[in-house]
Formats: sequence, structure tokens, C-alpha cells
Amino acid sequence: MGRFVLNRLLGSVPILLGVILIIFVLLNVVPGDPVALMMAEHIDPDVVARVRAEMHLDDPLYVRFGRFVWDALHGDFGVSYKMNRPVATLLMDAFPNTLLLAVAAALFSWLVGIPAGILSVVKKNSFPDYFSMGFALLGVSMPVFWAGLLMQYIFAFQLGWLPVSGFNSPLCLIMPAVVLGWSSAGMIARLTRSSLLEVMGNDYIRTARAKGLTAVSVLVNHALKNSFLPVVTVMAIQVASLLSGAVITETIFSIPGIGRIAVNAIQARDMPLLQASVIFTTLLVIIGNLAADIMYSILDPRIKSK
Amino acid sequence: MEPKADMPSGPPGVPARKEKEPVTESFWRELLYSIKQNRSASLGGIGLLLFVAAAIFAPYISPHDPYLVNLNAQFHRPSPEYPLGTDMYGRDILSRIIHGSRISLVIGLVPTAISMAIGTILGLLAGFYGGRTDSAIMRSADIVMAFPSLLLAMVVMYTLGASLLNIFIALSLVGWAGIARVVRAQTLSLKEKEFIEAARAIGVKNRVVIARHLFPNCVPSLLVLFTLGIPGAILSEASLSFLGVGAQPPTPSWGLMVSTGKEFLSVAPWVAITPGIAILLVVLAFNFLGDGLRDALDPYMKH
Amino acid sequence: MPDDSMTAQKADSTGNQRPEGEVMLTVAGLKTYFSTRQGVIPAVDDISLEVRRGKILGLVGESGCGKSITALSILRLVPSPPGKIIAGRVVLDGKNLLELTEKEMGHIRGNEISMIFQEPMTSLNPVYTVGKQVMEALILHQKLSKAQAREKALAMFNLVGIPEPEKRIDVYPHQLSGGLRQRVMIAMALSCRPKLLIADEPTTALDVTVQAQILRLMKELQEELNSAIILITHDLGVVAEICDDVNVMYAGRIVEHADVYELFDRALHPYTAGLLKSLPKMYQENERLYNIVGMVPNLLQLPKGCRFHPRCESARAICREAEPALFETGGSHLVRCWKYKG
Amino acid sequence: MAETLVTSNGLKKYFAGSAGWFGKSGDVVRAVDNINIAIGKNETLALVGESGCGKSTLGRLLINLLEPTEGEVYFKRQNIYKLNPAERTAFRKQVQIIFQDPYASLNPRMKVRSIIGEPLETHSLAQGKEMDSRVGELMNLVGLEKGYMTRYPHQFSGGQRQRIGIARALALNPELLICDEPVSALDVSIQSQILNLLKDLQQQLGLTYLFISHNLSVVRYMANRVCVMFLGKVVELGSCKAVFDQPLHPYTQFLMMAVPLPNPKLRNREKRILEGDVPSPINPPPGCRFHTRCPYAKGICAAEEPELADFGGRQCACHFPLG
Repeated sequence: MGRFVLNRLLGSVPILLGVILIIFVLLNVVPGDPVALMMAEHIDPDVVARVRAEMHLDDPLYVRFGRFVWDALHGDFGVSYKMNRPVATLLMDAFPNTLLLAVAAALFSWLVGIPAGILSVVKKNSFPDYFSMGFALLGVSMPVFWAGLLMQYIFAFQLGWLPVSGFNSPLCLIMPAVVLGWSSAGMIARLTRSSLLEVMGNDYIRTARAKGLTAVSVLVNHALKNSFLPVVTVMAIQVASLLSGAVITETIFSIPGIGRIAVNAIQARDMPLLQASVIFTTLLVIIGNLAADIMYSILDPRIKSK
Repeated sequence: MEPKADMPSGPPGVPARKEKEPVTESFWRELLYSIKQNRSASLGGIGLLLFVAAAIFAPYISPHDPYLVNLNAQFHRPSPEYPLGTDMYGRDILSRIIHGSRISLVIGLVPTAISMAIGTILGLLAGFYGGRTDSAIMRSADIVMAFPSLLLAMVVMYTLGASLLNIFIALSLVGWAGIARVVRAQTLSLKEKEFIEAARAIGVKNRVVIARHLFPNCVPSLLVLFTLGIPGAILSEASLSFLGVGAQPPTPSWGLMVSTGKEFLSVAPWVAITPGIAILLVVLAFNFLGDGLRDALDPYMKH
Repeated sequence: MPDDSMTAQKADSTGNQRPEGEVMLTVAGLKTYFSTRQGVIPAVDDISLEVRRGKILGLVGESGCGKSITALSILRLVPSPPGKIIAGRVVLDGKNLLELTEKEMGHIRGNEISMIFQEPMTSLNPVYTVGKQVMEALILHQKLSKAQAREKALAMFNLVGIPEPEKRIDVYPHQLSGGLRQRVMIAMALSCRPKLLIADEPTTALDVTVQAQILRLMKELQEELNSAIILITHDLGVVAEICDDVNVMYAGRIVEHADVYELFDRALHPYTAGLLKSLPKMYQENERLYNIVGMVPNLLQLPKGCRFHPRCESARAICREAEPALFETGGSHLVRCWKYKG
Repeated sequence: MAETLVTSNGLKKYFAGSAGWFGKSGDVVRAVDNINIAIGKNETLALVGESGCGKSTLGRLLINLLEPTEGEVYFKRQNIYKLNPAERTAFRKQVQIIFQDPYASLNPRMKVRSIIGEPLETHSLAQGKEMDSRVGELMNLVGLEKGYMTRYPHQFSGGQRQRIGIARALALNPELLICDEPVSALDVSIQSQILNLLKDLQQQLGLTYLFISHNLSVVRYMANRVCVMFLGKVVELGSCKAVFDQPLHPYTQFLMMAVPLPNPKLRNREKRILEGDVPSPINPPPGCRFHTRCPYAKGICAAEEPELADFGGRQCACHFPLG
């Protein structure tokens, strides 16, 4: 298993490099001069040229890419054009907020999604099944930003139970976490259901029944563990969708996280900040995938023994 | 290598070799039949038809001009005159939603179709040829899949500028990887089938094997992926427009309408809420249809 | 060298007379139907049979004849929906299993009646060690502690001839060969000393040398434990090798019942006789094989009259009109064919 | 054996284990290991053996569906691995294969007409009306109604599907037909129909069969000669009668003794059962590959691999042949 993990770890390196390359190329061929952007319109062309040279913007692209990777490895992602602070510092300030939001949303999605999926199998074709699956379908069909606004309208404006936005009390976390976690919960519930139903059709389930186990015991002891295999994979994809969703959720609820940094960076055309925040987020996704692979290998002995 | 002797006795619970009964001859006719049989699929299908009809006949069924600014009619509550109310410029929200369906329809269909085409071709090639072709294609897919898709689309929009056309490009660039993965996996399992070996024994050329034997057997899964991919694209466009990096005012994009309405949530909630309901209903319709199709096509997708 | 045509010495005393074992399980009028989109499939249609203590009953037939569904119906394991037992009785020691509650049925399964399946590859749960899976039934039915169950499981592994049981008990199914997996299944099935073992095509997925081992093992264990076995198979060779009584099934019905020597000597039903004639022989030059024409009928569109008549060479007018009952032809030999009426 | 159609020469096929970042796992499956056989025109040569013995791999090597690791195959004195494109096309017309699984061997999305017509179309032999009539002839030949031409495979039973597969293989008028377990997925009553059909076709069309099967009774019925394989090696080769009447190799003998006979009076016959499992073809044992299971094995069997030697018209690879 150690070898399996190591292989996966090394396999992620080219992916990360590829991601960095794509982001770098996309952002560095952008039309429009970042220096001009930084300094507003009326500025001395000599100054512009000097700053350009200082920022090495005149070097060929591959030299700049090499320098960027080298600096990034040292934790240096450059300085934000707009905020004039090191990008790394800005990201590190924002990261805990995003992490908190993502973890809360993930917990919500697991604690709701998995039981809902199991319930719908146990009570197949009855009210609990339809209810769970309706909830799940709504989750995957609802635009996150709209759900956020709707909740704000109901719980903040109409009922006044929760703060509209901000990030200064635990109460502030409830709406964003639910909004963000709902679609993941829907995904997980639907997958748990279909995976469990498929597992229940396997020969070894029949063996377990023939052994005299009760239906509940068969479900708990024989079907669940197997049915979690695909669910674990989706939990990894979910990291990506949570982070995508976080961009919107953070914007709506004014949470100072990485997603909002990215949106602001786009609006301000702050290239170093955008670049670093996207790369950082992608790194999180890759780590999530890795974690899923390891989980998978723990759950499935057929991989462990390889 | 050696196939295990596969013995005739059918699996218990599946009496008398449960084949698909020879009711109809063609796959497509059978598909239509299955959709009619399946409640959620027909529901989704009907919703879908309404949506398409709204998009096609938008100019004829809209009660007002969606772009007409009327500062005397700001923030009208829903009324017979304005069934869904008006926004801050006094524009009729219903008319804007009806016209917005055109954007959603096109944005749902075109990028999904493009990324399906790219993903299918690459997936077939990767699965069929294996080796380096496979590694190159699948590593690229891994890289694309590692991006949170919305962020990648945002970066593309940053580079190319915010416009509907660029959303096409951004969504097509992002969507193919997932399709390629599924198609490749299916190709790999189909490749094990003896009918592929039979074609090779006959001397059928590789590209014919791909076109005639592999691709048609991927079609059922592709149909489901397509149906479920469209709402994804619609949601992505809405999200990008909501964030201000998609469609630009005064385009009646549903996402953009929610975004402009959010400032007035406490005074005129309908401005933001109603376009969201439109998105929800359309996405639900596609999901219903996709789920129904998946159930109906299940026997065709098991390889 | 054995020879098929050779007249072997009259076999042991059980040879040609009616087996004397006491009846322990009776199936009477069992009907298991499946509802599908196309209609109702009578997979098992009015099956009656008796299993005797210390005997092996063969249930033989081609795919789709209902033999596996019969077995699953006895244990009430038919997947439902779409399947449903709509009539009949399954009586074990005076209890009608079809009237028990699910909970009471749990005490029967794996304890009084256990079952092994065709595919040892897929019939074991891939994510648990084989030892855990064998111990599970022991802990459940015999209320053993974990340590006791492990002891017992080791003993069972020894009994079924798994080499190095201490090592093998802690491995996962995919680490074992097909033959060893089937031995694990047998160990699991016999661990609680069931009265009846139902073996559904237990050797079909195995290589022929391994099949011979497993058949010998089943025979030995059956004699040692004096238990009864229902052996489901499509292979007439396997039937001849270890069964005592045989039921031949066709299209959801039993068409012939006899003891094994009688059946192979004097097959009466045209279907059984045809099957025997269409088997190639290994130890002699073969003449052209006999063919039963046509194919098994679709259970949704069963022919009127005898279900076999469209394929039968000696079909008469009555065969197309009315379905024959199981007629007695002396001793325990029953046959569902108009030729043997009265 | 009148005239030789196919000969293999030192044929080997090794499958490498999966590779990871840290080098290969080092597992090599020696599926086919140095095999020299010849198939005569119009004969049926059977390949028998248990799973993993390499019989299917050998069958595919002989018609170039797989590339060998080493060795050559000559078809009518032509090395089939060194054909130019035109020769390759010509070769494809002369050899065909039918498969075990009647479900997996037909494309579910093609009509019978296209399935049987595909070889004709690929080699531009017929099209349109002409193709229809040729497909109809082929369907008649294998005992199918030609009215079924417009149906899809799922509308047929297993036996009928197998007939469709046979018709497809015959479309190009091949000389050599590889039959890879053609009846092992079929019910007994259908099995005999297909076996008889194959026999009739051989007579009618002068076909040569390589008949791969694990069922010894079927082999006895179909084959003139039989080749017994064990872990990638030929252990015994000879006429059916000779091998079945008096096997020379202990493995052949045990294989035959293990077959259950459909005659209960023979159930108490002398019967010795091979212990243990079929060893894995990954890193097979040294010396004679059978020595780990062979009750007659002596020291030399573990040390030295026996050559395939001649015994009056038949061959056997054993240090201590029986009989």
C-alpha cells in the first residue's frame, strides 16, 4: 500500500505542473499591459518601461515561467498589483476562512447525504425514499447563488434569525455552509443510493442472506462498506465542487476567503493574486483526490495487497 | 487470458435468460417507448419541450419588450399587467425571463455538444489505442479535472474578456475531460468483447472498428451524459454571469438578472428570486429526463 | 479403462431399489412467478419434490428451466420484486417455511439449511477476510464467542481440506484460487451442521480437476455428516457421479423423477432420453450425435399442451392439446408424458 | 496428415505485469512457451487444457490476432507475421475464428445482415442486393431463416447467436477456422446441434479446424488429433484414439479421470484425483511444470524440463511416460 500511495503522490506532480503551466500561460498572454493597469492612464512611458524591467515582464515567457515556479517553490507568489502586499500573505490570511466554510459544508453534506441515501434504499419506493431523493435532486438542480439569496431573504430579512452576511460569529457560518453543502449532499445521497442498490444485487449479498443474517445486518455489515467505494471517489470530486461553490458563496455572504480574493482579483485585473489563488485552490483539489485514493485503498483490500 | 467457462444456467432471480424482449426493432424507437413509460423522464421531457418552445417563440409570447426601460414602472409588484413584476428599470421580468431562455438554451446546447464531441473522440482514441496516446490524453484530462471548473472558466474569461461567446469557449475547454474519461472506460470494457476481436479477424480497419463497433455502443451513455451535461452548462453560465464575468447588461441572462436583483432583495425580492426559479425549473427538467434515460438505458450501458 | 458401454457389476445394495432415507424436506405445489414488463414469467410452476436424509437429490435441467429459482424459493431468497412465491408449501421437519416470519426464517438459513453457489469468485464479500465470513454464521447461530468461532472456523477449514488453514483464514477472497474459494464456501455452509445443503451448480465455474476434488469432498462430507444435499446442475455427468435421486426439469416443470440408476438406464421422458443421447462419449468412437430440435420455449409464450411437444419426435394429437400429469410407472419413477399414462 | 496448413515454430507469448512508477512488478505470464505444432489440411486438431494453460492465446497467435514474443507461424509456407498489406488482406480471408460467448461476440447495435455482411463489405466482395442474397445463403447454410436478416442479436437465443457467429466466420470462405470453446456456453441440447453443424460444414466446405475446448468428451467427438496443454506447454499430442485409449502423460491421464461420466454404474470406477490447484502461469515451477502435482515425479522432474519426444507417431513431454 505504501508503494501505491507513493505512486499516486508522484503521479500528482506532473498534474500540478500542468495546472501551473496552463494558468500561467492563460494569464500571461492576456491582452493589456498590467503595468499600465497598475498605474492608471497618465503616466510617463519611461517609468512604465522601468517598472516593466523591474518586473521582468520583457523576458521570454519560458524564462518567466521558470522563475515563477522557482519562486513559488520558495513560497513567493509575487506582490498583488492592487493591494501592494505579498500574495502569499493575502492567501494565508484568507485560507482558514475558506477551509472553515468548506469543512462545515462537507460535514453537512456527509451527515445529510449519506443517511439520506441509505434511508432511501431501506425504505425504497415509499415516502422517505421520495423525500430524500427530492431533497437531493433539488440540491443538485439549484443554483448556489440563488439558494443563498433566497435563504438571506427568508432567514435574515424576513425572520431575522441569522445575520445577512459577514464572518464574525458562528451563526454566520450556518447559511453559507448549508447553501454550499446542499448540492454536494444531493450528489452524495444520489450516489449512495445507486451504489447501495447495485451492491445489494451482488452474489455475496445473497450469500450473506443465505447465512441467516437479517436484512438490516446484511445492509450494515455487508453492503455499506462496498457501496462506499464509489462514494469516496465522489467525495474527492466534491472538494473541487465545494471550492468552486465557495467562490460564489463567499461573494454572497461576504466571507473573506480565497474565492472572494479570486473574484476581486478578476474584477481588479490583479494577475499575480488571481494566478496564485487559482493555483492554490487547484492544489487543494489535488490533495483531495489523493486523500480519496488513499481512503479507497484502505477500504478495498484488493488494492492494498498490490 | 483464458475465458472461464461461462455456464448456461442463468443467475437466480433472472429467470429464463432475461433478454430484452423483441418488442421493437430499433434502439431509438425502444428509447422513445422507455421514456414514455418512465414517469420522471416524461415529466422532464414535457418541461423541456415547454422550455424550447419559450425560447423559439420568445418574441411572440412576451407581453412586453424585454429591453424597454420605463422609469415610471420601477419595482412593480407582480400584477396582471406585469405577471412577475418589474425590475429597477421598470422592465417586465416575465418578458426578460422568456427571452433569457434563448440564452440558456444555446449556452446549454452548444458548449455541451462541443465538449461532448471533443471528449468522445479523445476518449475513443485513448481507450482504443492505449499506450502513449492513452497516457497523453488521460494526463491532460487529469489536469483539466484538477481545476475547480468555475475557477478555470473564470480565468479563461479574464483572459478573453467577459462575453457570451467567451463563455462558450470557456465551458467547452472545461467540459471534455469528464466525457473523455467515461468514454475511455467504456471503450476499454467494449474492447474486451469478442465482437471487436471478430472485426479484427475479418480485417476491419481500425477507424471502422471505432466508428462502427465502439462508438454506437457508447451512444446510450453519451445520451445520458449529454442530458445531464446541459443543466451543468446552464448553471455555469448563470454563475459566471452572476459573478459579473459572463453575460453583460442589459442582456437578459438569468444569472445576471439574479445578480442585479440581489441589491434590492429587501425591497423587491421578486427581481432576484423569479429568474432563479426559471433556472431551477429548467435544470430540474433536464435532470428528470437524464435520470429517466439512465434507468431506461441501463441494460444498454452495462458492458 | 472404464467404458461407457461396459455393463458394470450391479452396484451396491441401494442400487436398484427405492432409497429408504426418511423424508426431511417436502416441497409441494411450489409456484414462483416473476412479473416483468412483458408479462408474468412462471419460472417455477407447480414443483413438488422430497429430500431424504443422507441422500443427494439432483435437480437437473437446462438454463431457464427453474432449477435455481426452486432452490432460492426453498430458502425464500427469491429477489422480490420481481419474483414472488405465489403458492405451495416447503415443509422442513413439520414446519412450513413459507409461513414463518422473516426472523424465524433467519434461524433456518445457514443453520438448518445452507446454500452454496456457482460463482465462488463473486459469492464471497471482497472486503472481508474469508475467516470473518465463515465465523459470522457461527457467531450468529451457535452464539459462539469470537475466539471459539475462530477455532471452529479453523476446524472447518481443516475439514474441507484447505492447506495451511491458520494462514488462509486471514486472507481476502481475491487471494485464493477458485477451488479454495469454493472450499471456503463449503466450510461456511457446513459450519453450523445444517440438515440440508443446497448446492447450486457448485462446480460449474471450476476446472475439471478441481471439480473432481470438490465433488469428492461433498460426497465425503455428506456421508460423514449424514446430511442431505440438493445438487443443482446442468451436467448429467455430475448427476451420475454423486446423486441418489434425480428430478429433471423443463420449462418450470418437473418432467421426470427416478433414482439415478433407473434414470440413466431407462430414461422415459423423450426430453431426458434426448439429452442423454446428445452427449458425446469420451471413451469410444462416437456416431453422429442425436439432436433435440428447436429450443427451450419462451416462458411468456408457453405452448399449449405438453411444454415439450414442439421439440418432441413422438408427439401425438393429445400432446398438443392437454398437458400430461406426472404419471407413475412403477416404483418411484415418475414421468410427465402421455405415453406412460395408466 | 495429408498436407500441412499451419506450422508454428518456437512460438512464445509472454505477458508482462503492470508497470508502476517504481519499475515493473516483475511478473511475467508465460501464456505460451515454445510451442511447435502443425495442423494438416482438413483435419480437426483439438487443444485441451484447464484455464490458464494458454490454449486461447495459442489459437489467437496462429491467426495473428496477437503478436508473439518470439517464434514464427507459417500458413501455407508464408510467415504470417511478415506479410505485406496485400498478403495480409489475403491471409485474413483464409483464417477465421468463432468464439465462446454468443452474447459478447455479436455487436448488439448491428443487425444480423450487417454482422454477417461485414466481412463481405470489408473485402469488397459484395454489396446491395448481392450482399443480401449472399448473407441469405450463409444463414441457410448454418440453419437460420433468412427472414431474420433485419433483426438484432438480442432477438435470438444463445444457439442461434452462435450460428450467426459461424455464418460471419464462413462469409469469406476461409480454410482454417479457430473454434474457441464454441459450445461451452450452450445448453446440452443446443451443444449437440452446433457440434453437428460444425461437422457438416467441415465436410461440405473442406474446412480445417483448430478446436479449443476444456471438454474432453466434446473433443473426442470433434477432433482427429488432440494436443494437451499445461501451463503454456504442450505435454501430449497424438491421434484422439491413441491419446484417449492410452494416455502417456500423467497429466492427460488425470485430466481424463477427473471427467464425470454420465453413467452411474461407473461411479465407483478406479479414480485418482489430482490434488492441489492449477499452478499460476506466472513464474511457473522449474523443470517439468507438472512435477509439483505429479504423483510419479522423481528428482529429475524438478531439475530438468522434459522435451516433447516421439512415441510411435505421437508425442509426449515426460521423463517417465505411462504405458
